[in-house]
Parts: sequence; C-alpha cells; structure tokens
Amino acid sequence: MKESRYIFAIKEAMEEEMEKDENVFLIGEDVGLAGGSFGASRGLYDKFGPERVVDTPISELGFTSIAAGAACCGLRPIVEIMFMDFVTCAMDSIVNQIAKMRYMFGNQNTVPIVIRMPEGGGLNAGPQHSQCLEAWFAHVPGLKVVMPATPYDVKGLLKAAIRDDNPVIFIENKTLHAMKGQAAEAEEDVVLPLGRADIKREGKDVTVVTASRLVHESLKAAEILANEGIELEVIDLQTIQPWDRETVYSSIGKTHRLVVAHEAVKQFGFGAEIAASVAEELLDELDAPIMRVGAPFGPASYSLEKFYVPGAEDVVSAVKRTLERSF
Amino acid sequence: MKESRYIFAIKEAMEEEMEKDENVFLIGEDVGLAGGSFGASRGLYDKFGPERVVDTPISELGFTSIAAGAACCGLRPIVEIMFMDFVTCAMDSIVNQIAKMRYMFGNQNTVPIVIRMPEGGGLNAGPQHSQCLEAWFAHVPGLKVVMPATPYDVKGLLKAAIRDDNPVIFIENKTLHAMKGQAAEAEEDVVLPLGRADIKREGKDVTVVTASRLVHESLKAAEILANEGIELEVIDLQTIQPWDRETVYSSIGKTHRLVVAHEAVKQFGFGAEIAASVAEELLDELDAPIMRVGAPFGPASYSLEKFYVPGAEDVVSAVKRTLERSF
Amino acid sequence: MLMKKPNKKQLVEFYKMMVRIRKVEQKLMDVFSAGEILGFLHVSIGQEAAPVGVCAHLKDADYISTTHRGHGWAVAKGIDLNPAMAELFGKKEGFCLGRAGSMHLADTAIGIMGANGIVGGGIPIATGAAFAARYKKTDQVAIATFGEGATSEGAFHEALNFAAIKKLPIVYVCENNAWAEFSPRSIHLPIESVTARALAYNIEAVSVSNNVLEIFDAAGEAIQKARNGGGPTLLEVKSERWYGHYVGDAQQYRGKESVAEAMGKDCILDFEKELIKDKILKKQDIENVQSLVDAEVEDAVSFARECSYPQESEMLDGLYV
Amino acid sequence: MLMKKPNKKQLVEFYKMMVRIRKVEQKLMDVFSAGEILGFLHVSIGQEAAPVGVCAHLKDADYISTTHRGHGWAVAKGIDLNPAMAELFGKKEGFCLGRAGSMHLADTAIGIMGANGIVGGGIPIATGAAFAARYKKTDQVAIATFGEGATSEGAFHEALNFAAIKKLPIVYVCENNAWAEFSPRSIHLPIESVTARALAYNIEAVSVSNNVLEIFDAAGEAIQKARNGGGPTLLEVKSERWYGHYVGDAQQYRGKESVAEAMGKDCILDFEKELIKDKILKKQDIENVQSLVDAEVEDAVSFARECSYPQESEMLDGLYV
Ligand SMILES: Cc1ncc(C[n+]2csc(CCOP(=O)(O)OP(=O)(O)O)c2C)c(N)n1
Ligand SMILES: Cc1ncc(C[n+]2csc(CCOP(=O)(O)OP(=O)(O)O)c2C)c(N)n1
Ligand SMILES: [Mg+2]
Ligand SMILES: [Mg+2]
Repeated sequence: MKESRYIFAIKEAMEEEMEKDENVFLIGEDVGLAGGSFGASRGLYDKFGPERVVDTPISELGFTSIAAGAACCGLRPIVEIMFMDFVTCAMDSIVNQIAKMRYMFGNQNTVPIVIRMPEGGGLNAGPQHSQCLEAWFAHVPGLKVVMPATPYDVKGLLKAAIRDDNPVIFIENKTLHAMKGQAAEAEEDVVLPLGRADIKREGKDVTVVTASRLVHESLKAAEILANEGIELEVIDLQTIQPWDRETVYSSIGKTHRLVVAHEAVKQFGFGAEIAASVAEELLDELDAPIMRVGAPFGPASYSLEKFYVPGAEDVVSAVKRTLERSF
Repeated sequence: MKESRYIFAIKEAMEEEMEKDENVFLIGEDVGLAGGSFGASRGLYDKFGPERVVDTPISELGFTSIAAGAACCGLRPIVEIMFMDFVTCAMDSIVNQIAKMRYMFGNQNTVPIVIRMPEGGGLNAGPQHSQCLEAWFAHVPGLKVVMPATPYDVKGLLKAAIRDDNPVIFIENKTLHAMKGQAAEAEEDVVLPLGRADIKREGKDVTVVTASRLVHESLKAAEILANEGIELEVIDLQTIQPWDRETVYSSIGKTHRLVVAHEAVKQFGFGAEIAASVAEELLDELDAPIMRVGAPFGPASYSLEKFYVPGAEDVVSAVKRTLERSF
Repeated sequence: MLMKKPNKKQLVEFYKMMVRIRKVEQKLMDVFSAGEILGFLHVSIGQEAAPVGVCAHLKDADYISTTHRGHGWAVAKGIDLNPAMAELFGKKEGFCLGRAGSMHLADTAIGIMGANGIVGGGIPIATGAAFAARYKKTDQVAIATFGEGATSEGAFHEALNFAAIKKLPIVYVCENNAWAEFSPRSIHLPIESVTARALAYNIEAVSVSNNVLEIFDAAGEAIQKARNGGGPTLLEVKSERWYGHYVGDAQQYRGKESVAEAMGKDCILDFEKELIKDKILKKQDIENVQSLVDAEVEDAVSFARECSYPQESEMLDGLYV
Repeated sequence: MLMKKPNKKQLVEFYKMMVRIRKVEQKLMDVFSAGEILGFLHVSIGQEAAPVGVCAHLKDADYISTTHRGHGWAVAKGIDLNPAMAELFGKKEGFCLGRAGSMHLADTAIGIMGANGIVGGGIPIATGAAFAARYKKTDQVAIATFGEGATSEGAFHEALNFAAIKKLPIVYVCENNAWAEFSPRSIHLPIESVTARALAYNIEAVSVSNNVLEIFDAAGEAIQKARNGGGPTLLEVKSERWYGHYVGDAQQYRGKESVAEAMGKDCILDFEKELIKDKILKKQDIENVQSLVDAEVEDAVSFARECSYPQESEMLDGLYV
C-alpha cells in the first residue's frame, strides 16, 4: 500500500467520485479557486471547473440548503463547512430540512448529500474554531454521522458517504489533515461500509471505544499500557450514527471493561450514548465502571489548548481507573 | 396556594421581574402587540410599552444576538423563540457568542440573558414543530439549561433565570402551557434555585429521573405501579445543566434502580448523560440495568404523534424491566 | 419581451383554478373546525391569484417550494386532489403517507418540492433546484414562494445573493399579504415595497396587484427570462389575508376594519366580473364551474375519509434508504 | 449637517494613530513568524485609515464590535497597548486572561465589545449595544465593523433590518478590501458597491475611499445622525488588503500585480504626504512620531514577554458567575 496524507485522501475520494458520477459536485467557501481552506480540494477546480467546484459567498445556511435543494433534484452535493464551529449557522438547514426531507415527504425523494467539516483543536484557534459537535447530529434522526481516523479510512468512508443516499455528516479532524498513513491505491476503489466499527488493535483487558483523533491517542495509550502488561482493545467506531453495537458489545463480552474516548467535551458527548447503551443492555457483562474521556466542561481557549484537548495520558488514566475500581 | 396555569405563571414571572428591574425586557416574534404566540406575554405590551416588549421581524439569529449585545451592555433580555425547532436558526448566536462571551473575553462581562422556548409534541404540528433539543445546549459549556414541569416551578425558576447572571436556556413544554396547578401567591416572590432537583414523589423501589412533561407521565406511572406495590421515587431535575448529582445519587443509593425519562428522542438525549454518569460514578450501587425512556429514533410526524411521544406506559414498562432484569 | 396574452380557454382555466383553490380551502376550514384534521391549518383565501398566475407558465418538470400557506400553490401546480386531501387528513394514502399534513405537503413527481414549516426555509431549497436545472443544462425553472415576513430571515438574503451571483433560473415570488402571524407589515419591513430588497442583489424586481392577469404577465416575463439564462427576478404580489394566521385565530390583534377591507378585495370576484364583462363567461358557466369544483372537492374529501391512518408499526419506515 | 474640520492637533493624532496600528501589526507579523504567538493572526495593514477616521468621533462609552481583522479598531478606540499585547501573546495579564488572543480581543471598559471569529457574528451584537443605548436613553452610539464578505451572511441582513425598523444609533462600517479569505469580491457581491445593500432597509449609505479625512467626515456625519436619533447608516470604505488573509498565507490565488497594486496604495504614506504638503508636519516630526511609536510597541512587546501564561488550574475560572 502507498502512503498518503489524510487531506489528500479526502481529495482523492472526491475526485474519484466526481469522475465516476457527473452528478457529484462540491460547494463551499473557498473550495474552488483556492482549493479549500485546508487544501482538501486542491486541483479539483482546474479539473472539473467552476460548475462542479462551486465557490460561495460566506453564507453557510444558504449554501447548505441550496445543496439540499439540488440533492432533491438529482444531484449529489458535497458541502464543505470550513470549520465545524460554523455549522451553527447552518443548523436549520441540516436539522429541519435535510434530516427530515425524506421522512416528512413520505419517502418520495432521497437526499444524497455529504456535509464535510473539520473539528477539534490543534491550531490554537480558540473557542470559536475548535469545537467538536458530533453529538448534536447523532441526536437527529435522519442523519448519519461519520468520523474517520486515518487516511485509508477517510477515503473509503468518504466514497461510501458520497454514494450513500442518506444525508451524511462527515467529520474530519484538523490535526489529522496533515497525518500520513497507509492508503489504498487509486485503482483499488476501496469503499468502506458506514455504520461498521473497525478494531484498530485487539486486546483482552479493556475495551476502548473511540473515533477520529482519539483513535490515535488510544493507540498510543495502548502502547504505553502494553509495557505494563495491560492489553487494550481499541475500537474505532468510524460511524457514530448509526454505531456498531455488535462490535462494541462483543468486545465488552471479552474484556468486561469499557472506556469511551472522544475529543468533544465529555458531558453530553457521544461517549454518553455508548456508556448509557451498555448500562442498559449489557450491564451484567461489566466488571468495572464505564469511564469516559473528553475535554473538560469549558470552551477551548487560545493559550490553554494543550491542556484542554484530551490525549493518550487521559486514556491511560481512565483505563487504570477501570482496573482499580472493579467490583 | 392559588391555582394558576403554567403559561400564566410564565407571564407573572416576567411581569414581576420587569417591575422589579427596569433593565429586564422581552424580545421576540409576536411577543408584543399579540401577547405571544402561546400567550405568554399577554398584557405586558400594554403595561410596559413597545420599548420593553419588543416585536421583531422573523429573524431568530438576528434578534438573539441583538439581545446578547444588549445583555453585554447592562440589560437583562428575555428572548422568546416561538418554537424550540426554530432555535436551529439562532445556534450560532447561542453557541458561538452567548455561551462564550464571558469566558473568552476573560470574564470581563456577564451575559445575563434568558432564552425561552417551548418544545415537544401535543399539537400534531409535525416534524419541524415538535422537537426537544435540550441535549444540544447541555453539551455547550457556558449555558444553563432549565426545564420546569409545573406552574409553581416555572414561575420560580424563570424568576431565578432572569436574575441569574449566566445565559439560561429556558425550555417550556407546549402541552404544559395549558396545565393548571398550584402556584405561589404573587406577594410571595418565590425564586427557586437553578441546578437543584426536586423530588416530586418519594419511593423506595426505583428512581425515575426526569424533567418537564415527563415528570407528570412519571407521576402517573407511579400511581399505576403503586397499585402493584411498586414505589417510584420521581426526581424532577428541573435543571439539566448543571444537574443535581447529589439528589440523584442519594436516591439511587436507596433504590438501586434507575430509569431516566424524557420526551426527546432517546438516543443521545439527556438521559444518556445521566445514565453514563451513574455507570461511571455509582455503578456498584446498581442492582439492575439503567433503562431510558424517550421518543423513538425518527422525526415526529403529523398523524402518528400519539404513538411517537413517550408517556406513562413507557415509564411503567421501563420500570418493570429494571425489576425483572436485576442481577 | 412581449408576452402572449392568455386565450379564452386559458382565462376560463385560470378562473376555475382560483375557484378550486378557494373551495378546497373553504372545505378544509370546515373539516378542520369539525376536528377531522389536526395540527396547524393556514389558508390562503384572498390570495388565489398569485399561484394561478404564476403556475400557468410552469411545466411539471419545473420546481416550486411553498410555505405553511401553500395549498394554493400545490393546487395550481396541478396536484391530484384526492391524495392531496388524504394527506391533509393525515392518511397513509396521502402523498406523504400522512406524515406531512398541510404544513409539509409535497408531490415531487410534479415538482412540488414540499411546503416548509420554517419561515424562509424553502427559499434556498428552491434556489438549489434552480442550481440543479442549470447544472444539468435543462430549461427548468424554479419558483420560491414566501410571505413578506420571510424576507427578514437570513435565508432569504443568502439565497438571493447566491442566485444573483450565479444568475440562476429562479423567480422569487413574495406574497405580501400585509401580515406575518399577528404582526403587521411595519414590524418586518422598513421599506414600502419588498422590491427594494432586490436592489441589494442587483436583481430585477416587479410589484403587481392581486390581479391574476397582471400576475400572469409579470410572472411570464420573469419565467421566460429565467429559462433564457437571464437570471432571477423578485416578484411581489400585493395580496390580502382574509382570515387569521391559522384557522382558529380570531384576529383580535387586527382591527375589524382591516379584516373587512381585506375581504372587500376578492381577486376571484374581480376576475369573475371581468370575465363576464368581456363576455368570456356567462352566469351559467360560472355556476357550472362552481358545481364542478364543488363535486371535485367533495370527491376528494370522501376519498380522504375512506383512507386509513398509518399504523404505529409504519412510523419509521424508510427513514433511512 | 456640516462637520467641523479636524484641527492641526487632531490631524497629527490621526497620523500617529495610523502609524501606531501599522507598527503594532508589523511587529505582530514578526513575533508570529518567530513563533512567539500562535493561532490565527489577521493583519489590517493597508486599512489603517478606517478605524482612525471613525474612532476619532467616539467616546469611551461608545461601543464597537470588531472582527478577526480587528487590531486596528482596538488600537484606534484607545486600547492600552501593554495588556493588549499580553493578550495577543496569550498571557494571563492580557485583557482576556490569554483566552482570546488576536481573534477575540476585547476591552469592554472602553466599549471594545470583542473581536469575533464568526464572520458577521459581531454585526447584530453591536446592534444590540445600540439597542441598549436607546433603551437607556443615553447618547451612546455603536459601530459594527466587518468586511465585504460578511455582508453575504444572514446575520448582516437581520441586524440591519432590525436597526432600520427601530432607527437605532449605529453605524455599520464595511471595510471593502476586495478579498474575503482567498476569494475576490466577485464571489460575494453581485453589486458594484456595498452601499446597494442598504437600499433593502431604506437606510442611508455612503462609500468613501481609503482616505482618513474622507472617512472622518463621512463617519462624523453618520455618528452625529445616530446620536441625534436619526438611525443607522452604512458606511463603506474601499480599502486594500496588502497581505494574505492570515499571516502565513502566501496569496498564491492572487496575482502578483494585484498585490503590488494594493501595496501601491498606502493610506498612511498618502496622508503623510498631504500633511507635509500642508505644512502640518515636517520630516523631523514624522521621524519623531515613528520612533515614539516604535518605542511604545517595543515596550508593549517587552511587557507581554514578561507576563506569564495562565495555568491549567485556571482554565475554567469564572466560566459561570
Ligand atoms: C423560522 C421560523 N420562525 C417563525 C415561525 C413562525 N411563523 C410561522 S408563519 C409566520 C409568519 C410568516 O409570515 P409571512 O412570511 O408574511 O407569510 P404569511 O403567513 O403571511 O403567508 C411565523 C412567524 C416559523 N414557522 N419559522
Ligand atoms: C461563519 C464563518 N464562516 C466562515 C469563516 C471563515 N472566514 C474567516 S475570515 C473570512 C473572510 C472574511 O472576509 P471579509 O468579511 O471581507 O473580511 P476581511 O477578512 O476581508 O477583513 C472567512 C470566510 C468564519 N470565520 N466564520
Ligand atoms: Mg405575510
Ligand atoms: Mg474583505
């Protein structure tokens, strides 16, 4: 397998799908001429032209709903929201329109739209440019929510999202953009299933359920703990709505201990749903409290980011607590 | 104590606070001349005039941020969002501005603003007029989230919210608006603390943690189950951010069984956070899985609302499952 | 660009369509008051001219997005009354399986993209339809309909700005009925006419009265311009809201004179008089139209009544593909 | 209404303020490039005239909301350079405890309500300040500053509409620097001048060049009108963005000529020449101003360097009152 950067894998996925299906197009701020604020669409404007790589005015609500309208009329838009924080401007479009258009019109139409947005810290960009808001979307019926962790995954999942006939919220992570890793060869056309978790590391002692950047932090934690003889099973959910109960539950059946880790604020984050589901459906399997890892309950700040975003050491200490406090 | 309607208790709270503090004003669509879409401000326009009861164009984002700006300059706005569903239009204002203005400017200013909105079903008004989105706001640091269940509570909590120097998301429930119940006498000036739960019924067998409309459904469930010799302890959270851990945990210490019930879609709802916290901090106290009650994972619909919104029978069956499946 | 005048057959069809809208909604008010339908019902009685004048230029393949007050547009665009009525009754045989009711009525097969319960919500969606038409190089156009209240929403602004920059084939039709819920125009508009909003985007705007022929002419030009690549137009129709915001709203906030004045302006009666004067219709023809439409509406209601409600077990069917 | 011309002392003060803004930002570029400050840094070099011309009319009690490109406005409104610089360095002695950095710099004690990282986000917030001024019957005014790109956001539309209807004491100052991030004006505006946007709200608009005296005059009238209850004005300043969107952006999307052309237009140098020609300043005075300001800026940077970073334990202090 070749090596590729996460951001480049995104570009490749879009490019290949645009080549395959002329109804696929990209729309957003600075996606065209400039190739995207983070460079995700570099080269696509030259290749596909302004009709298919559409620069918009700064108007997240407007262009998201415009894309939605186009999706109802046979096109397959990919919308780029520059920072996930700005999706607050487009919530009406996503929640009241896109998520409901198929259901409320009695399944008359599909709404094949992918809304890409990078979340998280890493740029010291402060409270309005660092949020992780995936839990909001996972709470909205009608949407799928995908959070890929590696170059390989992001390409396969983005291709799947573009081909999916449901609206997909596709969440990247800013610190992952530059990450290098194994990637599929172009001709392979790898398409990964939405809704399926991927076991990134097998282990027998504690299950860590995570996604996106925290997959890597959890893998680091697994390395650290392996030195102490503790074997983590790291499950990358990949999709948090719908999430892969089967894989998570069967891992817990093996380890009997669970940690859920994400970059978002811990309280009311997606970890709460995983933990609550386990406490509802699998409580007897647990040998220890379910520990959650997430950012502290405060906004990100300009100069304290490094203390704010959770990392491997937080996963390590959560794991240790599940081992100490068993009953 | 006198009897009052929930909607009238809201009006009284606003009226009394506006009398007490000339910086308190109300702003929103149709709140003035028309007295509010649900009648919450009936009479206030005549009493306080158009400067303090401010009708706005249909522009939720605009008037919410305008109120926020006013709050930074010494006023104490009460914003009415006509239906909670429309708050999707104002998310940027609430999440990126209001919740963060104090923190990110280094505590220079306070942002004393109350944003009222009615949620939930009851009007057969379909998918864009029936949502319960409180979990979103509870996930945003900087906000408080209040969900009163009775006329007495709504008045006392709204007065507290108006006097609070933090931004408060104040969630009413449309079916409660017309509800009659005991209420404080006007001269009493009852102000209930935010962040404190209220035990609406004591019982030793199962703890039901809930808020808003589901308090009443849970109390009905308690009546039904009392006939079978099962005693529910019904805890009305009243505030879901921050929520009253102490009251919830000490109840679980007594009953060892927990059901969490809300009208919002079950998945990723506020019940998930309560359940996850208990699974993290109090697991050894549990004698049974934690059951959650919420709406099914789909949008509300026009003609299936009665099957969609959870009720007493759902609480009953959740309680029974915690009793069957103990270990 | 000079538009063809409507011929006699068309004029009669306009009249019939306006009567159809009126009678459908009058019937809806009855069945709503009788408790046969639930939720919110917003009628457009007094505003029938706009949908008829505009939709006369549209093909099935053209798109419209409508609002909470959208029955008239669906009817004028050619919706089949039986499944439409079934939808309004919340029945499973309705276009939307009974999930939509009045506020979200849609028939995408003939370009009725769906009514919207979010004020302004449909404006960028129709703009997206126009984008799709241009993308696919068809000659389709899109129509976004909305009230004057909706022009204060950011969605209006963002959509028109985009359409202007991209010169999309769309006509924005604002039915300025002087009220948005319980608030008069002055709460919403710092301008005399909604057409002033168009100046912000450098798009053409025209304001017409509540006269079906005037609307037909103006819409015809705008639609032809859109089809020919000339970009968007904002068309304001100054119409009247006879009844409350929704059925059940007694309009206590509105003076009796204002209601009487609105009801004094009847776009159907005016048109009827013109047609009689011009000898296009005779008294008898009018009676025929009325009874024909009455029968259609009765049929639709009977159909709807016989349909069945969706089952609880069907509640989530098709939520995901 | 005829404005008083600025006197000699004021002219010198304008010049000094423009130089101060320029030098602060040049220094910021240096320390940013040296890695001493992090995050995003957006400089307004080439645009110094607008904040100076506008803020010359403001009192401490007046409000301004600024953007990601807001240093100039904070400086012109009178921010104390030492704690401001500490903030930009992310230090705890900064105005915002180091939480804000460049993108959210605020000093509410002198009406600097806070820079906003959300394009358009500050426009309704300043409108709310104007609302508060009116509510309390003070003579305060509010200024909302933003770029031409921001005028496409719904927030712009909703705020101006409200201000127009309520005749609030506010001036909307659009710095039209021809670029929004990496996109030229044509992506955002279907109109020649941002002033056309004002027609949608029936508010007065005026467009001026990047000349501090022209700006001073136009702003003076608008602010006086606002103080006198005459309502809002939209003031467009056609200015130039010399550098990239943020420091580090090499402007590859922008032709070299466009950059050279922008840099050829220097509102400070132009003003300097005028002042020399009019014998208000001599070469020596200019050198004095420059070295005085250099010292101020050096002081501020030294101060900032000596300050300390906030501790992890202080991270959530004061989140709730
Ligand atoms: C985003 C949003 N805000 C508020 C409402 C409540 N609401 C429904 S209709 C309406 C008035 C609309 O007025 P206008 O656009 O003039 O249309 P009309 O009802 O006159 O046809 C309002 C405020 C809503 N449905 N959506
Ligand atoms: C809601 C939102 N969308 C997008 C962005 C990203 N962004 C930051 S600055 C900017 C361009 C702003 O252009 P303009 O308003 O002209 O101001 P200028 O940078 O030229 O001063 C964009 C798109 C943002 N910060 N907020
Ligand atoms: Mg109207
Ligand atoms: Mg600009």
